[in-house]
Amino acid sequence: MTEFALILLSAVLVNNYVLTKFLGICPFLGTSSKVETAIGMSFAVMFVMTLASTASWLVQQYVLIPLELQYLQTIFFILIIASLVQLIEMMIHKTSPVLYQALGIFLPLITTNCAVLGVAILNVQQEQTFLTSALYGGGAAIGFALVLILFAGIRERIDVSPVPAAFKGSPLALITAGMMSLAFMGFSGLVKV
Amino acid sequence: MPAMLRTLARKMGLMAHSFSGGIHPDMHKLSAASAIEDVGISPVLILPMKQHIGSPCSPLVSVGDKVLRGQKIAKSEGYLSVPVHASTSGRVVKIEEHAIAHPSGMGMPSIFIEADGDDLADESLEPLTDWRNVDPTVLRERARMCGLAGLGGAVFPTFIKLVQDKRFPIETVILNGIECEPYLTNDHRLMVEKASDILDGMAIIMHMVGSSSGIIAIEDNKADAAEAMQEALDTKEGMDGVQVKVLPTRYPQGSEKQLIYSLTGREVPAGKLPMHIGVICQNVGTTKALRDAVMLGRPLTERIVTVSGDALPNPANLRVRLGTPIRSLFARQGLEDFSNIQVIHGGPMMGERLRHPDIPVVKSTSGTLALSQNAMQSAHTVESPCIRCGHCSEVCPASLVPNLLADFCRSDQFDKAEDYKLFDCIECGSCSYVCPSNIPLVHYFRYGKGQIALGRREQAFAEASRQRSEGRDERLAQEEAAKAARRSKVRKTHAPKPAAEPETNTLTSATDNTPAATAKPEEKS
Amino acid sequence: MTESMTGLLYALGSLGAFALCAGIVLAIAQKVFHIEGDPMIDNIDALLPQTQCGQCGYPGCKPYATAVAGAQADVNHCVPGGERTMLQIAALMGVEPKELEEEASAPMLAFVREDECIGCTLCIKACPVDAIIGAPKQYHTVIGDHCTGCTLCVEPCPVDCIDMLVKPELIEHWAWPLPDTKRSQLGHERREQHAGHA
Amino acid sequence: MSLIMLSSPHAHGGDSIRMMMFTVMLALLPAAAVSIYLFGWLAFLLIVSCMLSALATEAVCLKMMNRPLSTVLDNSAALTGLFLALTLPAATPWWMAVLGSVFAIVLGKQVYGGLGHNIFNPALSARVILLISFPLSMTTWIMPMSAMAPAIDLYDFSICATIFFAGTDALLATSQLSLDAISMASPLGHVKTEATLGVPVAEALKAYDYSYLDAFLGFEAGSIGETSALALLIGGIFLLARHSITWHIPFAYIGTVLLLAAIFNQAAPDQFASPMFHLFAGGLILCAFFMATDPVSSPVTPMGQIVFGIGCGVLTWSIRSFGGYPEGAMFAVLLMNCAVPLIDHYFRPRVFGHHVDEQNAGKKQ
Repeated sequence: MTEFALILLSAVLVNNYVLTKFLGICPFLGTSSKVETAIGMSFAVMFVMTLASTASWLVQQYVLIPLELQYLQTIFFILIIASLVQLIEMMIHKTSPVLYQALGIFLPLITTNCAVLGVAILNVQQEQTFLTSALYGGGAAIGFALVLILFAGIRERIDVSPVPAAFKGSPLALITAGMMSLAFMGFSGLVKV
Repeated sequence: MPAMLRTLARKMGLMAHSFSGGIHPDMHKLSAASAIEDVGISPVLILPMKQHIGSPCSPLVSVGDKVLRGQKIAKSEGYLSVPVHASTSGRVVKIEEHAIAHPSGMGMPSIFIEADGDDLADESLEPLTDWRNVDPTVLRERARMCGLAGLGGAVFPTFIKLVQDKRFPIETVILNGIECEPYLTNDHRLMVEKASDILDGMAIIMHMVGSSSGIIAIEDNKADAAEAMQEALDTKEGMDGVQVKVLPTRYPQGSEKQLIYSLTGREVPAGKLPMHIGVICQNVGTTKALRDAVMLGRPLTERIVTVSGDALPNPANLRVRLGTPIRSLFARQGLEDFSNIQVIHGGPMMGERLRHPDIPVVKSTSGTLALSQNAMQSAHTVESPCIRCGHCSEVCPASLVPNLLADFCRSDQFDKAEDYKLFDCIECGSCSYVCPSNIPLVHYFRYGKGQIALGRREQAFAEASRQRSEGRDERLAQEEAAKAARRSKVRKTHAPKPAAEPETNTLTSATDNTPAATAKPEEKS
Repeated sequence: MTESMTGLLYALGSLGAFALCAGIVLAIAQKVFHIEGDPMIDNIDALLPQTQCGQCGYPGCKPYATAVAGAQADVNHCVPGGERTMLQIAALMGVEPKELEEEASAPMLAFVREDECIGCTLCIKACPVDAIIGAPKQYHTVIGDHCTGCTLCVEPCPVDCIDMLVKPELIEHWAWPLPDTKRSQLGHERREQHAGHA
Repeated sequence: MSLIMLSSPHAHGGDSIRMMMFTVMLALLPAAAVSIYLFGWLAFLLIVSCMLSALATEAVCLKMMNRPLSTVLDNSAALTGLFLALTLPAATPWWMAVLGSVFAIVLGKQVYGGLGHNIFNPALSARVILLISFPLSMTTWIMPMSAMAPAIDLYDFSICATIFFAGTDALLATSQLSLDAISMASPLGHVKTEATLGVPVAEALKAYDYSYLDAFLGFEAGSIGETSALALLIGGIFLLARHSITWHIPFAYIGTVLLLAAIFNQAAPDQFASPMFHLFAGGLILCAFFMATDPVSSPVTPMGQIVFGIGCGVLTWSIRSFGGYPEGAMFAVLLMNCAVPLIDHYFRPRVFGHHVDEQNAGKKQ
């Protein structure tokens, strides 16, 4: 039980994919201009990440290893992720056209989101069990969602500030992300997994 | 958490109810000791066509007409409205637009009456001295006919509140003698000098709404008023259910919903009226005016006005006929030169700054102030950035978060402003008062409210236009189909027909076929 | 040779089979999450002022909304809507706001000079919102509360008896402007007044 | 007649930003005085250089952005400088102090649009940047003058000037001293190091010769302004009395740390330090009363402030007890700073007149 909690904590805070591994920066910057959009994106990523990490584990264990096709790992994983993204895209388009519009290009781009593929591949590399890989994927997704939503809150505030012209938009977003990353360094060593 | 503690303390009886927030501004009650003086009748009285909240009136008299004091000279249009009466006898000299106390500086159609000096009264309304045996609905009509509106400053038509509704039985009548605005002392003096009349008015209100208990609320900086009211209460018959309650001084205690909470511990739900929780609240001045309307048959033609301010030599409380130019009141109290003077209509916290003193006293004129340039300047210095100190949320009597609201208004994020309950702001000004950055928060809120109202009007208009346009498209399509059908019939029978018919159709249907055209005329207003 | 061939076959076969499964799942999902029409059109149409003036180059508000939703038109063509409408549409569509091409004029009202009107009904037919009433050979009148100020009635009038007037501002509709952080303060006002006197 | 709109109210209470900032500086006086008593000229030089460089940076930034220079004197930049100085170790060389001040003003504040718009506490962000960039310098604690036998005389200006301008190494090179002789571990650092070796907390503290009284008075190693709990508490109470801050953040923050420490200390005294140790150690009191209450980077609403304080408390205690860094207070405040916009949004007070139906129904009976 403690082990599971630690895995989760590690994935969410200590080894946060965005702020300590610097993966998935593109959607992190792209979909964080509004909290609502960020929450929508978070759910999309959570869905894809969790399912992708479990599905890829299954594929790895029951298809690739028996057939000795590990070298096809990346292609298979991308296939899984791409299908999942297609699925969530249809779901969002149906349920919330406004969110669909707001996420725009970043929704299909989850496919090539290195964080998602990263989780799937790291899971396999770390030789996780089915349960821990699901947990790890979920934790990473929660961590992504956490910082994305926090960051969106911050950016909404920055948007109404008289930021010097040279720093408007991405420059200040990057500086802020850097500061957040510094703050997250405080978690280093918190969980030794 | 603090709210929880407070509720707990209250339940244990450790603490009286008290609205949250509030401030303790310098009260400057300069005229608290000066007795009410009558200023007489100004040679020309200017009566704007709207002196209340609601729809404006339309004139009943024309230029040259002779009028009597108390004669109805403008009739109310619509339910939420009360008529305007001549405040002395004389002749109507002109009816045209005149400046009023409005921040836009826009004028209002007004009736100008040249006083003849005789001050003859219109005595068509008979006094109802035996009002206890008069049906409340008759008294209510009397309140409307006499043009009564809340004299505390909000000028909400009084008769609307004075109603018996079986769904909402009134338990408590609250007499608002709080007068929490700095400088103003008109209610204070009225309570000291006319306590008995005010109690009569209160008895009438209690009779009208069918309630037997009442509270007279006075702040503790007006001990003499509380004493006078208590004394009058002790000698009055049939007022057993009424008590005087002295509350600790705090702005904005006089605000209706805050006062009700302080006295009863109950909140008037947002968007509801006090009567929905069994309470009604009337200002002491209004109550006295109601008594005069009922017992003397006298419409509202005068009120008490506090003339004060740090730049005024002789602050005073004056009994003034409605329509008297404010400039003449200042002149009477020794102020002629208005350079370097800022004139305020009302109190310093919620009053409007006037561009010039050539504005008539109206029903809402509880006071008028001449503030020195320095006093004004300290309140309106250059705005600094918000440092989010949170003092504004601490003092907000509505528990809003003013600094965030102001951010949203400033950046035109009106959806968010509404989500943060912008419309629950009572514009009391406490937030601006305490702001260390001198941010004109109330100004931002007014901007936001105005823009939202504008947006809603535009949206309603666009919706109506869309319906009209769709109705038209549909009609044209039908006509087109009908025409085509006829044409094919014509082709079949080879008998040409005159095609004039559809033309006339268009014209009559222009108004008939469009449900939106007639269904929603008020949406635009 | 054969071993690598079987390996290749396995690889291709499994990949193909997997892709087929994914394809079937997605095809089913496509059916389940099928959407009729484009809900964005109505969302955009709701933001437009419904003047039906055609200044955007489309025959009315709905056609323009359709064009914007289909990404065939820019968000900045609605003249009467002004900047506010443009920003709202841009936010809804998730695109960058664009400069307006034309400044919106003050809200206008059409007014028929009745003594010159010959009762030809041409303006009535032109009005997109049925805001003009009248019958042939009778004076026509504009219902002020319905007129959107689109000016479409001016052109067809053969005797040129329709004026566009600025909509009068009502005191009830007056709204506070933003406090101007640079000018709203009293000190500046005095300084400016003094400058004005000098 | 003028067209300028002035909305009510036409009265003002007279508070100003400058006064509020000045009050906070006044409240920091006791702590600054203790720091000078403990670290002599080193503390003095550090405070002066940080404040001056902060002011200079602020002026340059405003000039570059064409904003009115008058706001340099609103005391906010000076306060940031003072804050930063108080969180630095005594042996910080001048260039690090200046660099820190520049970071604080430029990256912490001005890039966000200046006063009132920063997301993170400027002084703390600069402190963390310095900690990450110069981990050794930022964790080398010079022995204070209150130590039994201070190896160097910090009241001697020339020694301090050498350390400050030429660095500790320059002093060590000229004198016969080693770094170990003039520096000591902070209590938190000592406990953390020992804990990794498996030494129980009580024994570690005994070896350190730890006393609660010394910790309370501030006679221990640490950043120059954070050692004396007493001086900081005097300042904090002054701020509370002057209504510059409210009780919500400091009480929630310290309360949470104490509570967590008490529970875990009861459960496993060998592994977890006592609540009193946590209270007096490191920057907890400085952060709770001065850093976390920085109005710009903390929530506005009382409820939000309590949540913020609790968050800071949990993070501080967790990082101290489990994390890689001995002190978590700075990280905790910065981390919670990230969450402020969301806290502000989700912990708003109940607006008067909303959701009152049950309450009214209850009272009617």
